[in-house]
Amino acid sequence: MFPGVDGFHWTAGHIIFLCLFFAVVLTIALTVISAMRRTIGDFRSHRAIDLCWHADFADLPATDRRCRHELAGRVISRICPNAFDCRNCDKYSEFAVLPAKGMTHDLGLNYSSDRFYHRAHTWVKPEEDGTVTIGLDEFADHLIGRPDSVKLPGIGSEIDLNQSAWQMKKNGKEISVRAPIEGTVIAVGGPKENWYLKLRPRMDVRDPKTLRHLLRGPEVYGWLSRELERLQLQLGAPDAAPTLADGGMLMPNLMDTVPRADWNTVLADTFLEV
Amino acid sequence: MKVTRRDLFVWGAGAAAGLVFTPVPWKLLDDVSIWTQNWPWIPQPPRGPVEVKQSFCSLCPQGCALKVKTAGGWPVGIAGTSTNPLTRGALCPLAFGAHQLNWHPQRVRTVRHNGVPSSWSDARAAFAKACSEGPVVIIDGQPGRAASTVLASFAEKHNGSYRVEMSPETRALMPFESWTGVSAFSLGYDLENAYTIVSFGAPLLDGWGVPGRFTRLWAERAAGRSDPQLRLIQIEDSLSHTASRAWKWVNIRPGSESAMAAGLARALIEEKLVSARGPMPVITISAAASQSGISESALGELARTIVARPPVLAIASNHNPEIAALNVVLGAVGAHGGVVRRSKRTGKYIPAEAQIPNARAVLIDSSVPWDFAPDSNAEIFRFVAWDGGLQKCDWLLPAAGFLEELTDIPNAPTSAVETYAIAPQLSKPQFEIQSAAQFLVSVDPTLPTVEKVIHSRCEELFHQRAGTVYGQEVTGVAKFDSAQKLEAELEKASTWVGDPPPPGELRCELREWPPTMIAESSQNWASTWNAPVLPPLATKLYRESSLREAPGRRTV
Amino acid sequence: MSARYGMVIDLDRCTGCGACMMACAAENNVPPLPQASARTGLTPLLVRKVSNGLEGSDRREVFIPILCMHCEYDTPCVHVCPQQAVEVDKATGIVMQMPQRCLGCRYCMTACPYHARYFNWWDPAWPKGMEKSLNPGVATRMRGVVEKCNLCHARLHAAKEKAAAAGKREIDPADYVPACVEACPARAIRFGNLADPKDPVAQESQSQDAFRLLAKLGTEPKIYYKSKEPWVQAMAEPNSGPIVEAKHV
Amino acid sequence: MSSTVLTDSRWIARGAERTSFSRFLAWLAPWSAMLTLGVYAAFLCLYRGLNQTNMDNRFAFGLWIFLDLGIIALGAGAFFTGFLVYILKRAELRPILNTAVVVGFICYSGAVAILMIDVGQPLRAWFTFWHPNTHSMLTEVTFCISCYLLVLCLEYIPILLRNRQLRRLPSFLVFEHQLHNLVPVLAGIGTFLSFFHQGSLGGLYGVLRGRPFAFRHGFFIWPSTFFLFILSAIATGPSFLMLVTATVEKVTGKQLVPQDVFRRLGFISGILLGIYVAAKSIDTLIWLNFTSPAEGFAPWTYYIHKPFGTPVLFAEIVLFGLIPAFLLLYRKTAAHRGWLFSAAALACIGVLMNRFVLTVQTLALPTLPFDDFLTYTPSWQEVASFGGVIAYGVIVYSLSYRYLSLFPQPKGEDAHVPRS
Repeated sequence: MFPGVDGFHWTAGHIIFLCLFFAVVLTIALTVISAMRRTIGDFRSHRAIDLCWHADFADLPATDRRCRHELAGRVISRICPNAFDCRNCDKYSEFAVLPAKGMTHDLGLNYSSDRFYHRAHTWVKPEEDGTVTIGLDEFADHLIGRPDSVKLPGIGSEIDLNQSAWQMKKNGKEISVRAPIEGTVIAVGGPKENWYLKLRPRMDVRDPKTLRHLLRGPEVYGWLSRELERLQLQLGAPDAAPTLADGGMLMPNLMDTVPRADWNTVLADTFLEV
Repeated sequence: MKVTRRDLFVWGAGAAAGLVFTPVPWKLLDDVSIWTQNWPWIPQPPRGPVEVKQSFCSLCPQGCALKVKTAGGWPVGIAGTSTNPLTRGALCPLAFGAHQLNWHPQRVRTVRHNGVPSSWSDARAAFAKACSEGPVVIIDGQPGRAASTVLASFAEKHNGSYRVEMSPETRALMPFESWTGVSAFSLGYDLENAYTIVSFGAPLLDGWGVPGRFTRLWAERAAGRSDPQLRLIQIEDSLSHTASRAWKWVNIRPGSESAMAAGLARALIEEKLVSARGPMPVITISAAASQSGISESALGELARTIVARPPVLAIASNHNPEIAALNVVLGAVGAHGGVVRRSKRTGKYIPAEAQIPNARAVLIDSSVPWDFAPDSNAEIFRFVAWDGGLQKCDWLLPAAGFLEELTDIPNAPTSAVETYAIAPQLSKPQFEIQSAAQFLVSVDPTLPTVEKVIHSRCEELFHQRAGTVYGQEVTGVAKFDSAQKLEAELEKASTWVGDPPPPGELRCELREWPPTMIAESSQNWASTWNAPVLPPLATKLYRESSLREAPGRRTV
Repeated sequence: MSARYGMVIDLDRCTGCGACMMACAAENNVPPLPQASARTGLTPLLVRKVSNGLEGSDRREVFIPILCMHCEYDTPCVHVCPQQAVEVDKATGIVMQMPQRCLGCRYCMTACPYHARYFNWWDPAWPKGMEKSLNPGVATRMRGVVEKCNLCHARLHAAKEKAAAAGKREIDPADYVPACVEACPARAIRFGNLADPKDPVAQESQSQDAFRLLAKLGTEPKIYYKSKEPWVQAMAEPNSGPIVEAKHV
Repeated sequence: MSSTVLTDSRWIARGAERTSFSRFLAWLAPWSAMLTLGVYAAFLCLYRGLNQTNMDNRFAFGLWIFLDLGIIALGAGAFFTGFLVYILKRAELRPILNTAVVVGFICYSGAVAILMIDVGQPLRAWFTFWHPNTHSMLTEVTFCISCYLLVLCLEYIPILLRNRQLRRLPSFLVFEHQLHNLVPVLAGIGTFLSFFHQGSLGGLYGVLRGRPFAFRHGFFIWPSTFFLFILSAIATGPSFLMLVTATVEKVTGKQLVPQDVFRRLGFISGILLGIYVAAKSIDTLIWLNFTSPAEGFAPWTYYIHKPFGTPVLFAEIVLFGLIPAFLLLYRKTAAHRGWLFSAAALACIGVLMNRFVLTVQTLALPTLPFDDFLTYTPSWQEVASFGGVIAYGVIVYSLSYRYLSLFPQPKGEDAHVPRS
């Protein structure tokens, strides 16, 4: 078949056959190679991060992928088509003008209106100097209480939207917190300070578009109430009492008070882990 | 210029790509493939120069001529010698695997005394002691050889007795010996001139006599249906190979060969189908018919068929006087195409009996079939190349295997002419072996050695000035100008063939009809030779084909 | 000129002695494996005993040597071998098997209507020392490959070398005779060049009572049989007459 | 600590309820034992040689070839579903795509493994690529199966990389994404390859001029069995997928795919099966009346040897061909889950029976007039390695089902409606 192979004679059959065969093998090889090359390309041009988030988002259960406007009651039912990226969502402005069917009763949790909330239970607080502060919201605080350990990024390190901003450990459970906004770390706090990171965002926070992808006002309540329902279901009836006291008060430090719950799932749901 | 790592990388990649378009990687791959095709650890044939030599097979009394291919001094292939007048290049199936017998697992490798390894000197001492204490019986399976002369003369000198275990073919001729006074070893069948052969269970096509003689004859003159010149009528109790190929198969009851022969004789005489007048068989035709399980009419018909194409010859598978008597009735004895006398020699031998009373020792030559089991309390010295097992003998003495010693080849039983040949040794012995003759010479050095006897036999042949030598070319003995020349020619495995004796000098009268004897069952290739084992290939092929069941020999 | 080697086997002459099988096995270094059976053994040439199916005195039996028929046209085994381990030698018409290239897939064995191909189910083995008695002209085969009759190709090779040494282009027909042909004491197996009209075997193959097994398959086998017995001739075609292989009892 | 020490929940996709790890291990245990025995048997066959099997010179092919042909036919669902989804854009079949790929991967890898034991010289397998005989159907099979197995691996990788832990490595996730974009190309290639080797597996026996029971005429270089095999394979592949999915639904007690997928598959299966039965009948008639007599074999002689009588032929074409085709197509029975799946089962049995008849009966029947009908019983080594492949399949599928998301998560409706 090749030079120097004894006892082989070419026939037309060989030519047709081998052409087909090598065509097939070549196509397969090219497919794999191009897939690899594209992968490398994605990493070069920072699209990789975005791709990962999109892949994760696609695998989130539908309940986690509701559109903010549904949470606010502006539309009846809508699944977010572009991975919570309201910044360039053509429908955003169209729905934003609709009146919110507000359920703004107090949930016993402190969600101040000057903060912007991410679905992975972090808040962003824009400062005057154009930087932003990031922290865990009350809901997450009540679940975790005081973490056993916190692993924060170093000053000057870049963090990306929806990617892991910092990690925590509690009762042997790994918790990875998604970043609500992209930027450079300029200061690190911790559980005691009630904030975790100070960032210099990539974009100007005074531009309203910069924080548009985060929840505000009525959306927050719609979202939270759903989260609380979920939590109640997950912790189960017997533990309901300590979880949500009368009026639906969320008890602090749940991970220690309700040890028998399936915390893997709870945490995964809470922090949008796939 | 400065070479960066990148340059090196690019250069390497380019080189690799370029290499693909040279034959180098492909050739390498192909060599690898060729290498993986060869397994060095499987057995390989011997190396060494390949030669073709001539000799004779001594594994049975027929002594067929062999063309032996040797490599590195070992026989690696057997074929027939087409120039040989007796075998005409034909052999029995076993001969083609005979060269593997010397490595048979059952080969006797050392002297064994009651199963325990011993030495030749001990055996010699034990035998000498036995001789001094009492009579010895020496049993030979193939008389007429130089070795036989040694054995016989030893027996003579040490008041022993020399007995012969005869082949079935010879036993079938024994009745004629008693009626004509001519040794059965000087009688033969004139098959070539017979037109009808009636075989009573004799395996004529399956291990009877020299394969090259009758099988060839049959193939040329009888095979097929085209007006057979030679009619083979097989009277046998089963559809043997011979029966299935015969012109006519008469299916009779087991053991009724004698009755059949007698019945036929009676029918021939009563219906006046034969001119010869002889004593009338006692058995009636109806009795013969009922015994043999065929109808009277069929028997009469058979009698007529038999004499339809004379000359007719009846052949028994073994010693059977009534079948011999049928030949007398048919007038086949001493007649053209009948039982003939092939030589003047009148060497009569005492047949060996299993019972051997008052003998101190029994020495059994390796030419005696393993099945011969002496029933005696004498000390038994058995020379044999292969241990067939299941037999009691005090001394088991390793004899020469296939082509491992020089020997001479006397007449084949049943041959119509006298023959003589010398079988050179072609295979080097792998361990210390001795023939019975050598052993006896070492016990009594005054005896002549085999070589001497052969030498004197050659001189005798030379002085008789009769016969012809068939070698590369055919030469009359008269043409040789010295006995040495003749011997030299014979040592090249040529065959001396005596002149056929004038017919009709064998007279035979029957006074009364002989008594009935139950014939022994017929043989085939696998049972007619001396070795107690078969070539492994034969065992294998019998097992893997439906030709016949692997014989009851020890198998590898 | 290219030869077409073939055989005419006279079944009326075959006595079923088995000399051809012995000679074949010895020539081709077939290992005598005790564990092999009639269905797993190696018998490149196999003499089969066939009867006319009748019992008693009417029963007739015939012996049929079966070997590779060296089919000339659309050779079944050649077409199926995935890696060219089988091919028809253009110069001789011999169907050649290359054990060194054989994958052991046994596809050719399923393709062969004559069951004339054999698989090495075991490693080749001989009793201690017996390898000294092997034929130097033929290499032993390893376990896991298919083999079959190649008309003693080693002998053809030797004949060619002899002719070349003598400076001749054509081999002397007397120098190339397969082992089974040489061994047959009844001269029932005859070997010759079917492409040569003057060759007696070629002429015999065209005779009245010559026939081939399964000729209707259209593979043009080059092994002919002949017999004057009608019931034997009937075997040229399957499903005709009560022909059964005689079982040894 | 609420969670038990021995848990694999971190590997199970979030939101997918799976049985407890210990119960899963208990489920795997017997299969692993079966697999181990199979591996041991395979080792014996490779180390001591094929004398470990009960095959012989006349029964040169045995249980294993039947296994290969059988599971490859059933595995045809993989390429055919890929073909329907990516080439014909039948999106409604997407839910079973992953399971189809896994089933295909199992069948083909299993078949290749068995083939490697079946040949006498596995180390020489590559010679086929080195001295290819383009006339041989087996060459075609070897080429296509090895290439297609590669394709299946590539199709399997994306499913694998979406595992909950593996996806944490960004490069994996991105590669998966990019490869997934290219899967249609692979599906195309796979279709091409499968088309040919399914056919060539049929051709394998159809070309055997020396075996009049199997020999068929055909078009160009391909005997009719070439096309019949393709038909029967794509006809039963979907049926087999239905059975597998339904079995998983039974075992897990969940509804994994929308029921109309089953009906759709059943319909496709039914249509193709109908065509196959028609073609097969015509082919059989031609063979009985022309092909076989021309080779000198009276057709009735094939069916005088029990147990391979004419009932086998009837069962193969009518009982396991025509009837399931009808059941799958007739609206009333197709709508009824029980009928649907028993029909699918019948179809699968039918294709297995077809492969069995072609491989085993062909070899059992005599060709020479003095041959006799042979039988053969596989040795324990053969049966064990057969079982090993089945165990391997179950294990791989169980692992895939547990740790990869073979079936889509139940998703909410995607409509968006303004309130006013």
